[in-house]
Amino acid sequence: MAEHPDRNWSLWLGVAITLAIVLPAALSLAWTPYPPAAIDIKARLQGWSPAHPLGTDPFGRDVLSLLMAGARNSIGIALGAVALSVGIGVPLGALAAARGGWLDDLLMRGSDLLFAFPAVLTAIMLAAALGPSMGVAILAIGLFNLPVFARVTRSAAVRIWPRAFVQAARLSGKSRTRITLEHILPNILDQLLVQVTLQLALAILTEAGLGYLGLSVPPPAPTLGRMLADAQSFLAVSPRLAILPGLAIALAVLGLNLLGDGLRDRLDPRLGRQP
Amino acid sequence: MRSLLRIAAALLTIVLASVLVFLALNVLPGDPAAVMLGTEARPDTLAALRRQMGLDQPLPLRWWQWLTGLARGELGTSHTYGVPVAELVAARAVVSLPLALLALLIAVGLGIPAGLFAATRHRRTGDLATMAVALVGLSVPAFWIGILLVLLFAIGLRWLPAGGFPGWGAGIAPGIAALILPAIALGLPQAAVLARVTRTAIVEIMRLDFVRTARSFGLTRTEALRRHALPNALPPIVTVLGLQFSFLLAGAVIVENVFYLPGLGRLVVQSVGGRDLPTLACLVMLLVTAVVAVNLAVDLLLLRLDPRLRHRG
Amino acid sequence: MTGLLEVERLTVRRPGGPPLVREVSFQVARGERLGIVGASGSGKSLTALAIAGLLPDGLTAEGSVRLDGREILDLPEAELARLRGRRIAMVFQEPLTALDPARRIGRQVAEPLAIHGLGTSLERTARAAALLRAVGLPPERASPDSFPHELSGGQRQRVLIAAALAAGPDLLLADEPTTALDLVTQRQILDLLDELVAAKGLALLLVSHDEGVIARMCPHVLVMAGGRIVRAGPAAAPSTAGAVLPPQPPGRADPPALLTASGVSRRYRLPGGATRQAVDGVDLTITPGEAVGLVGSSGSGKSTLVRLLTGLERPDAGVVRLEGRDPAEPAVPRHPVQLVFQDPFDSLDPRWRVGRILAEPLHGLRLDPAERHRRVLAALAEVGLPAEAVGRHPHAFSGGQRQRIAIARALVAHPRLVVLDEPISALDRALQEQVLELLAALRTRHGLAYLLVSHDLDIVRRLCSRVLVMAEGRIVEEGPVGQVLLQPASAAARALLAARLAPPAPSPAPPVAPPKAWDYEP
Amino acid sequence: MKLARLLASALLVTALADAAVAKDTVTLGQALEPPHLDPTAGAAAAIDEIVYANVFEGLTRIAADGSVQPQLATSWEVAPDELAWTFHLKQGVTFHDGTSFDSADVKFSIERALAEDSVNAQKGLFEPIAAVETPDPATVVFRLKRPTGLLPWNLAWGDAVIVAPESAETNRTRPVGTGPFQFTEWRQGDRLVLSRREGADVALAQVTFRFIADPAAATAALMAEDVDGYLNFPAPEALPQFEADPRFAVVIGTTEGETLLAINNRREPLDDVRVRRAIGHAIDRQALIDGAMMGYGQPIGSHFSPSHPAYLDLTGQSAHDPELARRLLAEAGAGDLKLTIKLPPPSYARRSGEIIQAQLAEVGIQAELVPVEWAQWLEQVFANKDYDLTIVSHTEQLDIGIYARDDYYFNYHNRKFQALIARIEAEADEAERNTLYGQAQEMLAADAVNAFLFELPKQGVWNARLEGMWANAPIQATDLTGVRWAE
Repeated sequence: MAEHPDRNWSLWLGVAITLAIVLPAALSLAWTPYPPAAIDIKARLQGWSPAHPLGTDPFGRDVLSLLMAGARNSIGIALGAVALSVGIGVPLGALAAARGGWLDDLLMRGSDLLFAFPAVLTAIMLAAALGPSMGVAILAIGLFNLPVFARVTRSAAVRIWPRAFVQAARLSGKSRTRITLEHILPNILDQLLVQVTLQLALAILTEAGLGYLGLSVPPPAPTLGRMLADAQSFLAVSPRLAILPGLAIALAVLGLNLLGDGLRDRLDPRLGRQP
Repeated sequence: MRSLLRIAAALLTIVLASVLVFLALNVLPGDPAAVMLGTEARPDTLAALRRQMGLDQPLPLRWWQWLTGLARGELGTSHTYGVPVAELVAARAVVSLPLALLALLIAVGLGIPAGLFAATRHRRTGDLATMAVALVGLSVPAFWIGILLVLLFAIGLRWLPAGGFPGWGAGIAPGIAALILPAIALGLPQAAVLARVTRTAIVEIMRLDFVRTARSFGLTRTEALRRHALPNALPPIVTVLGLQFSFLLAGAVIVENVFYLPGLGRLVVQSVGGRDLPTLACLVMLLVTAVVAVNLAVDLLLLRLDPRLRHRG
Repeated sequence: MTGLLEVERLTVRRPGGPPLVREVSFQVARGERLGIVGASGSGKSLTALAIAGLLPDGLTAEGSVRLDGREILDLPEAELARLRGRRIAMVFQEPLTALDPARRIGRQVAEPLAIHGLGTSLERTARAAALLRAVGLPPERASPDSFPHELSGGQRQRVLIAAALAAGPDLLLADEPTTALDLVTQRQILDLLDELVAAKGLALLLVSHDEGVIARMCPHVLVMAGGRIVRAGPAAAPSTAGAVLPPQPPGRADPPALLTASGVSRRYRLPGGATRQAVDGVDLTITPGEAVGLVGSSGSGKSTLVRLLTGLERPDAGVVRLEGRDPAEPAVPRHPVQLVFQDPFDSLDPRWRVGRILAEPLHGLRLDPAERHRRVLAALAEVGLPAEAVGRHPHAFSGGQRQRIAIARALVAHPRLVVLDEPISALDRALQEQVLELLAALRTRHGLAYLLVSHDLDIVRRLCSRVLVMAEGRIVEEGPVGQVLLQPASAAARALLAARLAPPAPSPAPPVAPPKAWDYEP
Repeated sequence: MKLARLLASALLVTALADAAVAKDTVTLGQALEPPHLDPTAGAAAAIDEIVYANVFEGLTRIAADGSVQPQLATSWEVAPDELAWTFHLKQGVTFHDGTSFDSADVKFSIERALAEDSVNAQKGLFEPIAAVETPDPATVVFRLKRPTGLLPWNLAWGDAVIVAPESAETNRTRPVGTGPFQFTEWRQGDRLVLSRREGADVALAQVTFRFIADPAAATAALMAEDVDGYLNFPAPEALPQFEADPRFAVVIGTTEGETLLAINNRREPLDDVRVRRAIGHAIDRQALIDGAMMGYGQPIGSHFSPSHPAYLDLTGQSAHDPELARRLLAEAGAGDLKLTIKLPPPSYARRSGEIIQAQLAEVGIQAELVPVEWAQWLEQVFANKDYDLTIVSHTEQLDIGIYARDDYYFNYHNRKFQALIARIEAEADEAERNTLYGQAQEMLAADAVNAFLFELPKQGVWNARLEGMWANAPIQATDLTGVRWAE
C-alpha cells in the first residue's frame, strides 16, 4: 500500500502544471500563432486583442508566440544542461562508489573544486570567451550541476554495493562495471529521477538569471529569462510584458518541483521490504 | 588526524583553483589595453599601455609573479580603476558579506521555523499550506521579487531606498536600510529551500525508533520533536546552509544589479567585461577560498553535531 | 480488586482498512507477568504499542484500555504522555536505533526523571548512575558520558531498560526485547529483566515470536494469530529435547579436499585508526559431500571467514584453494562455490524477475539460452516453486519463498560447495523447519558439501557432521558434531551450549545417502 | 600650508555630508562609471562627463551651443603665415592643491600628450604642433608644422585639459585641476562626490554622481528621488512615465553620436557599392527609431550631427525602398546574402540589431546577430576588422575625419576624401569650412560607406526645479558650473 495515499496529489498536480508549460513549448516546434521573430513596429506595445491574445512586445512581436518559443528554448537549455550533468556526473559517482578508496576521494574532491566555482562566474567567463549561445548556456549550467549528480549517485550507490544480491552477483564473476549497469543503477534510478526533476527546475531559474545578464541565447531566439529581463524597464509602461514570462518561469519550476516531490513519495523504497 | 587531512585538501583545492583561474582568464579573447583607450587609440599608444600593464611578458612568468604576489599579499592594481585590487575588493566585500549574512539570517529566521511548523503538523493542512508557500517562494526568480519589492517599498511607500549603498561611514542604520530589500529578495528563495530541507529532515527522523523511545519516557510528540528530532536534523540543515552562503556571496550578482549595489558579483561581471585580470583573479580566489573555508567550517561543525562522525576523527 | 491493566475488545486498523488487531481482551494484575506470542504480522506488537499510545502514524485504536480502572485509550496526547515513563514503560526490539545518537547515555537514562520533574539534577545524575549499575553497566564497563554508537547491542538494550525503569513505572511493556541479540546476550538480558521485574514488583507484558523466550519468563501466555487471540492459558511445558542426529559416518577413504584454507587472516582498519584482527590464522579443509558447521557468537569473525573462503575478499595472509585454485582470482570459474544469505529480503534484486535472478550464476558458463532456461526451471522445481514464478518480481513472494529462490539460485550452477550464512535465523519457526528439510534433501540428492554458519547449535547438529567453533577470529575447537556439542572443550563452545534454550521440537532426521555426483558434469 | 588646506576641505566635506540636504547639493545618476578620472589618459566618455569644465579646464572650452569659448586662455591670435598661434593666459589661477597655473603647465601638458610613451587617446589632435614656447608665464606660443584652423577647437577637447606636473601622475585616482569643483570621494561601483572650491562662483556646494546602468534600477532611483536627475537617461522606454509626472522635466536634445550600421568595405561582396546602397535602402529609419528608441532620435543620411550648422539632410539618397534594394542586390549578383552583425553591449545596438535583422530579411539578406562585449568588439571589429556589419554610435564631436584614416575599421580608402579632410583642418575661415564639410557628407552618402541610421538623442530627465542643465550634448560633458536649484 502506498505510504501516504493522499500525498499523490503533488505528483498529478506536478504533471499537470509541467505539461501546461511543456505542451505549448513542444507545439511551438511545429506551429506558433505568428513567427516569434516577426517584427511589426506599428503594432508595438498593444494590449490583448483577438489578433494577439496576449498582446505585442515593444517590437510588435506576438507575445504568445514569444512565450511558446521562449519556453521551448528555456526548457531545451535546461534539458541539455541536465543531460550533460547526468551524462558525466552519474558515471563519475558510480565509478567512485564502485572503486572506493583513493579514486573515491579524488572524484569527490574534484567535484568539490567544481562546486567551489560560483556558477554565475563560470557562465560569464564561458559566454565572454565563446560568445553567448545556447551551447554555452547549456555548458555553463550543466557544469555547475555536475557535482550534484556525482554526489547523489555516489551516496546512493554506496548503500547498494553491500547488499546481498550484489555480493551474489560478484560471486558469479561479473565485473564491477557490469554489476553497476545491471544492479546498481536500476536500484538508484528513482533517486536520480527525483534529482533530475529538481535540477531541471533549478536550470530554468539559472537560465533566467543568465538571460538577465545577457549571457543566454542571443536574439532573435527568445528565452523566458531574457524576455523577463528585457521587460523590466517596461514595467511602468506595460507590466504584462514582465508578469507573463515571470509567471511561465514560476509555473515551470513549481510544476517540476511538485513532480519531483510526487515521484520521491511514489517511488518510496516499498519494493525492498514487505510493509 | 582527519581534520588535518581535510585542511590540506582544502589548501590543495585553492592552489589548483589558482592555476585554473589564471589560465581561464588569460584565454579570454579581448585586450585590456584596447578597452581602456577606446576607439580612437593608435597602435603605438596601445603598445605603450600594454607594456605599462606588463601584459607583454610570457604567461608562466606572469602566473608565477601573480601567485607569489598573492602569497605576499600584493594583489596588484586594477587595470580599469588603477586602484590597488585589495582596496577595491575590500570595498565590495564590505557590501557583499553583510548582504549574504543578512539574507542568510532571513532564510534561517523564516525557513527553519516554517520547516518545524510543517513537520509538527505533518500531512495536515498546516504542513501542506506551508510547503505550498515554500514551493512558490522557490519558483520565483530572485530578481523578480527584487523588482516587486522596489515597486512596493521604495517607490510606493518610500520607506526604503530603491537601491545603492551609502557606505558604512554614513552610519550603521542607513547601511542596513540599503541592504534590507536586497537581503529579502535573496533570502526568500533560500528560506523556501531551508523550510523544505528542515521539514523533510525532521519528518524522516520522527520515523526513527529513538523518537518513539523518547515519547515512551513521557514526552508528547512536539516535545520529542524539539528535544530529539531537531538536534539530529541539524547536520543536513547546516550542510545546506553552507551551500547557500557560498551561493549568496557571488550568486547575488543579479540582485546587486537590480539594487545597483557595489557588491562582489557586479565587480566580477565588470572585470570580465573590461578584462581587468588582476581584479578578476583576486575576486575568484577570494570566492573560491570563501567557499572552501565555508565547506571546511561545515565539516568541522558536523563533527561536533554528530558524535557518530567524531570517531572517524 | 481491579487488575492493573484491563484491555477490552481492543481493535487497531488503518482508517477504512481491515483491522490488524481484532477485539483483543486481557488483564494484567499488579506484579503479574503475561506473555504474548505469535508469528510476525500477528498483531502482537501493535497491541503493546496501542496500550502505550505509541501507534505509528495513520493507525487508530478502538475499544477500551484501563489503567488502575481509569480509561486511557482516548486520553489527549498531553495527558497520556504524563502516564508514559511514570506509570507505563516500554522496551523495544531494535537496541541499535532506539537511543538518541546525539546524546550521552547518562543523560538519556536520567531523562524520564527530568521529564516528570523527579528530584534535582544532582539527584537525577546519581539515580541514573545507580540504575546503570543495576543493569550491569558500572562506569568501568560503560561510562555515562559515552555515546550510544560506542556500545554493543546488548549494552544499549541494558541502557534502555535502565531508562525505562528510571521513573518507577508500574507496568513494563517489552516488545521483542531480545530478538535482535545473539543467543548469549539474549540469555543475559532475559535474566536481567527477570531479576528487575521481580525486585521492583513490576507487571510485565512480554511480546515475542519465540515460545522459548516466553516460556522462560511468563507463567501465563496468549497466542495471537491474524490479529486475534487464538489460545490463552499457562505456558506450554517445555517440549522434550530433539533427537540427536546420528553422528555422520566418516567419508570414504580421505577424498581429495574440495576447499582448503591455511594460515588465512584478515585485518580491518577501524575509522579511528586502530585495527581489528577479524580472522587470525585459520586452517580448515572441506571434502566433497561433507557438511561442516561453523559456530561462534556474533563478532567472532564467521562472516569475514565466509567472504575469504568464497573469494569475495582477499586474505592479508594465508592461502585459500577451491579445487586447487584461488577463488579470489577473477579468471577462476566461480560456480563450484555458492552462497545463501541470511536475509531473504536482501538477497534478491527487487528490480529483477526471478527467471533472470536464477540465471545470473550461469554468467561465466558458455551455455545456450535453451539450456539456461532448462536449468532455471529444474532449480525452481527442486525447491518446490511453480515454474511460472520465473516471470514475477521478488516482492510478490513471502520470506520463506524468497529463501527458496535464493537456494535455487545456489543450485542452478551445479555447485560442489554451498556456503549457508545463517540461512534460516531470519525466518519464523514454522518456515525454518521446511527450509531445513529442503536443505537436507538437496544435499543428499546432489552430494553437495555444506559450510553452515550459524550461532544456533541445534540447526548445526541436525545438518552437519563436523563442527568448527570460532572465537576472536580463531578456530578454538574442531571435531565431530556429537563430541563437540556434548562435551565442549573450549569456553566459547560451552557458553554457546549454555545459552541454548528449549531445544526445538523433534523431527525425524532424513536418512543419510552416500554423496552422488550430478547426473552429468557441466 | 598644503596640509592645513587638505584638513579644511576634509572637515568641510564631513560637515556638508551630515547637514540636511541643503538646496545647494545635487545627486545625478550616470549610466556608465569612469574607469579612472584622468581625461588625458583614456577615451571613456564617462571620464569627461564628470571632470570636463568641472574639475579640469583647457585653454579653450566648448559651450552649451557648441561654440569654442575662452577658458584658461583669455584671448589668442594667429600669425599671418598661420604657423604660429599665441595664447594669453588668465592670471591668478591655482590648481586644487594650491600650486600656481602658468605657461609652464601648458607646455608640460601638451608635450606630455605628444611624448613617445603618451597614453593620450586623442594624440592626433596635437600632431600638427611642432613646438610649444613660453616667452613669459602669461603667454604661450604654438609653432605648427602646417596651418590648422581647428587648433582652438582641438584644444577644447577633454583630452587637452591642462594638468600640473606635480599631480599629473595621480590624476587617475585623485584628480587635481583648475576647475571650480574639486575631487572629494570616489567609492568605485557606487558614487563619486565633487565639492565646490573656496571662492568658486558656482551655485552648487556639492555634486554626487551615482552610477546606475540598469534601466529598471535607474527608473526606480529617479521615481524614489534617490537621484535628482540623469543628463542622459539609459532607458527611452521609461520616458513617458516621467513626462506624465509633474516632479520631473524631460528634455530631449541632440548629441554628437552618429549611430550607424557600419559595413566592412573591403569584404566581398560588401566592396560593391550597389550592395551597400541596397543595404541602405532596405532600412526603414523611422520604424527603427520608433522600435529601438521609442521614437526619440533623428534620422541621418551621412556621418554628421544635425545640430551642427554644416549639417546636410541626405536621408533621401538612402530612403527605405525594399524593391530598389532587391533589384540592386540582383544586379550585383548577391541574391541570397548571408552576413553577421556584431552587436556591442549598449541597448541601442542590441535593439536596433533585432529590427535591422528583420528589415534585411525583407530584401533577402540573412543576418545573424552576434552579441559581443566591448573588449571583444574592440579586438575583433576595431583592431582586426574581422566583421561583416556592426552597429555602433560614434559619440566624439565633429569626428567625420575618421573616414580619412587608413587604419579605421570601415576599410574605406578614398584619396579624394582624405584630401578634402586635410583642407578642412587647415581652413581657418568657418564659413568655408562648413561648405567643405557639406562636400564631405555628400561624398560619404554617395559612396554609401555605411548605412547611416540616426543621431543618438540626449534623453535628459531631471527634477523640474533644477535650472541650468544642458539640453544638447555638443561635447561629452556634464557642465555643472551653471546649474542651481530654483528658489
